[in-house]
Amino acid sequence: MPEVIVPIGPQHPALKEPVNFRVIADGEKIVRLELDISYTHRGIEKAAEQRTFIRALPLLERVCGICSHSHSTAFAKGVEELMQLTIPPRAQYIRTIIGELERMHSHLLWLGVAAHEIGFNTLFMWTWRDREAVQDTLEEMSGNRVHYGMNEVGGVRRDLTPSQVNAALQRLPNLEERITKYVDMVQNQETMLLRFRGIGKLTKEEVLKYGAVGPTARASGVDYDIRMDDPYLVYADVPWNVVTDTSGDVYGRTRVRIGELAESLKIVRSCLEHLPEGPIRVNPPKTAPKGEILSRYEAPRGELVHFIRTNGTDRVERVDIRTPTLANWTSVAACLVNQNLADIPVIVAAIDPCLSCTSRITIVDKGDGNTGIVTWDELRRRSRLRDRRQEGA
Amino acid sequence: MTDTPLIIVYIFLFPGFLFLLAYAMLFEFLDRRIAARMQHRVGPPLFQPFADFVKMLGKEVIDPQGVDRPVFDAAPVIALAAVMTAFLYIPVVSASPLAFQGDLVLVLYLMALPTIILFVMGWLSRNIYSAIGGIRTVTQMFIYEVPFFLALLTPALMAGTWSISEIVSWQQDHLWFMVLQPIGFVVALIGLQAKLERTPFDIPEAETELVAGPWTELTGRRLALMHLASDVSCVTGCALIAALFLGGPTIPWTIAPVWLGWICGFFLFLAKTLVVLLILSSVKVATGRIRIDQLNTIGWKYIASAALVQVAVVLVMNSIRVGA
Amino acid sequence: MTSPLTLDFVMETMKGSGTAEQVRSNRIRITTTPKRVRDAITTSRELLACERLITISAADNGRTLELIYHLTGPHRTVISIAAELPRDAPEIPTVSDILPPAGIYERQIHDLFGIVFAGHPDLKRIILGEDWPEHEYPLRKDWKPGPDTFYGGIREERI
Amino acid sequence: MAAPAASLSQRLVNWARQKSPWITIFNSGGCNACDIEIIACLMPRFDVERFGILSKGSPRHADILIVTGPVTLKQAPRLRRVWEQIPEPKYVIAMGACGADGGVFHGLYHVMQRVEDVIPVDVYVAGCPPRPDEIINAVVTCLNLMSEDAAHGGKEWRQKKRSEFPGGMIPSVEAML
Repeated sequence: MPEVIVPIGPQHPALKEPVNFRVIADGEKIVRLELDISYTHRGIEKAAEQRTFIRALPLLERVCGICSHSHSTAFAKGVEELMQLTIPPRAQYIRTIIGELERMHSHLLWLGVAAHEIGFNTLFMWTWRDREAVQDTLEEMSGNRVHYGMNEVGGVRRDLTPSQVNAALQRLPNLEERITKYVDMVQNQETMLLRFRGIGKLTKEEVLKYGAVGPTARASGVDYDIRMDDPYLVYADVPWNVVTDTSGDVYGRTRVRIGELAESLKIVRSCLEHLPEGPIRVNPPKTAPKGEILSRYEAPRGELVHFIRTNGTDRVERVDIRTPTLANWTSVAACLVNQNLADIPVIVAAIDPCLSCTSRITIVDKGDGNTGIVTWDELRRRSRLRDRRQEGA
Repeated sequence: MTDTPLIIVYIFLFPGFLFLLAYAMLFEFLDRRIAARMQHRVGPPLFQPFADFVKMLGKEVIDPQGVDRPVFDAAPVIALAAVMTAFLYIPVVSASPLAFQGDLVLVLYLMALPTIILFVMGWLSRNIYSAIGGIRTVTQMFIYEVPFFLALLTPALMAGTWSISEIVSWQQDHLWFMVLQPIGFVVALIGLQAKLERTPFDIPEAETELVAGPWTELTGRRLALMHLASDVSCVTGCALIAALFLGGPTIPWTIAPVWLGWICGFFLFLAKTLVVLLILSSVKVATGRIRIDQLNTIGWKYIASAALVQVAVVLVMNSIRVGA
Repeated sequence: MTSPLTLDFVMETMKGSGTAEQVRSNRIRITTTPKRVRDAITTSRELLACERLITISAADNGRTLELIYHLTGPHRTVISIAAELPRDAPEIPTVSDILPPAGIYERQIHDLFGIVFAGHPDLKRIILGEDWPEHEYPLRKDWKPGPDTFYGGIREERI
Repeated sequence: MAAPAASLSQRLVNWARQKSPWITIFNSGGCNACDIEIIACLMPRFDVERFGILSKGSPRHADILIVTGPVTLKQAPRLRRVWEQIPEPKYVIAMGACGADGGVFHGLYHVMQRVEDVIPVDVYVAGCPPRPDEIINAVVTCLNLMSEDAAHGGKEWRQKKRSEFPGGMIPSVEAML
């Protein structure tokens, strides 16, 4: 079967966002993959440099639709630290609540899309139906289903009234029961196991070598979680633990994400119950002193990093956003070689790509995953080498 | 029932084409409604398949560059014609007047035609997605066709005739084949699910990998006819399995006026085909899609061997009965 | 190695490649020259068990272009290795062979800042459109977009 | 402009077009919030399948193209190609603030603000992102437009009407009133 070049995307039903795969497949086996993702590059960093802090937040929130609160919290947290400004505890609790609710709706969304990738539409419908409960809570608290606009340099813009708090608390038990249902459904649903187990396997060393982050890394036993490593907001004094798995394939990532779903629910419940009284924002100084900081935040997809540099004016001199999906693309390319054509959407969906975050890179995958065009037969030799190694191992 | 005007009415009007088209659209409505209700949704209204069909007819027909139009136009019509004629040999009211020895083989052949035509459409439309979709259609066909045929021919073996109507009448005074040959019944259901390319086996039309498989380049009336052909083949398949395994439209005790017997037979036929559809739809909702190589291993390892076991059992039972 | 690194331990192991300072509880910043960045990273990978590259951030402070490599490991301390490059011919050896994800970040920085990474296997156009003019590096301070586009500030004439 | 007496078959086709509008989503570089809201329309709570709306993968099968996000420079040619692939009675909905004039990304160096510059747009939806019920309302408005155009025989009368207004700034959906 001669090599067939299959262009998938940028307009493709499997990918909710524009990414272009040029897959060179030998029959059903993938030999080579070129990934071009920069369709959603809009030049946000240049625009952020021209805007004051107040106006930069709405822009930075719209880097990505699903993890919008992550971006605005990472930015606000970084600028506040540069200004040596501590925000009131109530504001920190509210930010954590919204952040964890966003993680819940993002993981439920992912679980549905992953099931849709393998054609299992029932789970797609069920998970998104439960996600609506989380969306209602978010809409009550912040007024918008997606871009919440809760953050501001110096605190939070809207307070949580007691009625909102116990309305949210009433929805949690039903969600909890649904999550336990999904846990056992993923474990013994025959076709899901067939399509998820053993696909896109990453060992612990490969994860560290390719720099994978978030649930993708935690599924192979690497326990990097910024909320535990570099605790910010109230994660230090709320009881929760990092969810890891050892199987390292798409099945492991599914279990990690559902585990994190349950953890987030626990965090939200304890935050809602111990919401301290007090003001919700502090008036920030007009300008930020000269300095730079690496503000790290655990977004639903992994470790989000904002490198913020200020130069004493009321604007930011430089914002360098490195999104979690950008770090995951190398590991995707590495574990896609020698897989089946039918597995591309499942493996790509496994890292839960948020392309509007990434909008960065094209990588040409080779056998061992570092970038660069390589001659055709050298690639063949590498993949055969890799097969022999796998047989040997 | 042999004089020609009645036969013409039989072919074109009642259990023939007009009824078949209406029943096919009802089937698609029921299928989508059952799937929606199981997914906690409301599902489309009754006239939805008809509205889709008419809208697709009204759309502009786009020919991909470099495709030869006549074949691309003729293929859906052939597929639809093949499957509709197959329905004529399946007893609907009672024994079908057109029955002859060997109409079971003819029906199986006509049912296989749309899959091949889908491959031809995929290959013709010069689009990488449809080409790969077409190849997958044919590879899937090789996998499920053998067990499907075996499962459907074992009732003929036991009943000793090759005509569907006679198998149905044989079942009247014996047990149903679903009871006599349970393995054959299950294998036939799996085969039909694969032939109709429904979810556990809708690999060629995998919406998430290849855009729409062989269906990608179909627009306008071609899409309408091909969509109708797949609906009609769903009806024909369900009716075939209902006839062969669930005893078809006959009642054990005879009712005095003949036309009352026909009406009861007709309702029995409706009930049994709807039962088969219910089974297929619930399987479609409850499973995800499996990969083509997994289907290959499952298909040949389990389904084909199950069919062979069934044939062996039937041969043994035949020899005992013939011997005793 | 899971206890956070202390400043003097890092100073002692990295004494060859520049000055280190404690920016925050678990952040240590080392400023070196572009030539010594590569071996600073290799020593930190072996001796300080920094197994993971968080990111490479680039900034233009008007005078020079700065590159900061952020690394971390099981000790959960972030080691940032900074280097300054001249504006006219920014050139630095690549680290994508030691750290595979670096290949991605370097190609992005090359596109937006024009920093050439010597030895990078494939420094192709990455994030800008195919029809973006060559040698136009949008994120540099001296780059201004076309007259008709203003990017987000309040339009001057509409104050 | 009295509508010509539509023949029975024309009325049937118009009825069918009203009852089964199939949509396809094209993300022209947005922040994928609008895409998620469109998919939320297909889900059990909003469930557009009861109106006959299906989301089709291939542009060949679709009637309504929903464009989300500001058109980035790289996505513009592809948006144009997808629009041309859709068979004739086709309509375009530009989603959210980004579709109207680039939204919060107005003026960024890698963005062509208006969807209008690339393909003719029929319905605009306000909101960032618009709520699912606003999206359903947009599709219904599109259906009203469809019946309007069927009554006047094709879309030309609307373009002509738009050019009669000075500055061409009539609300593109006065049929909705």
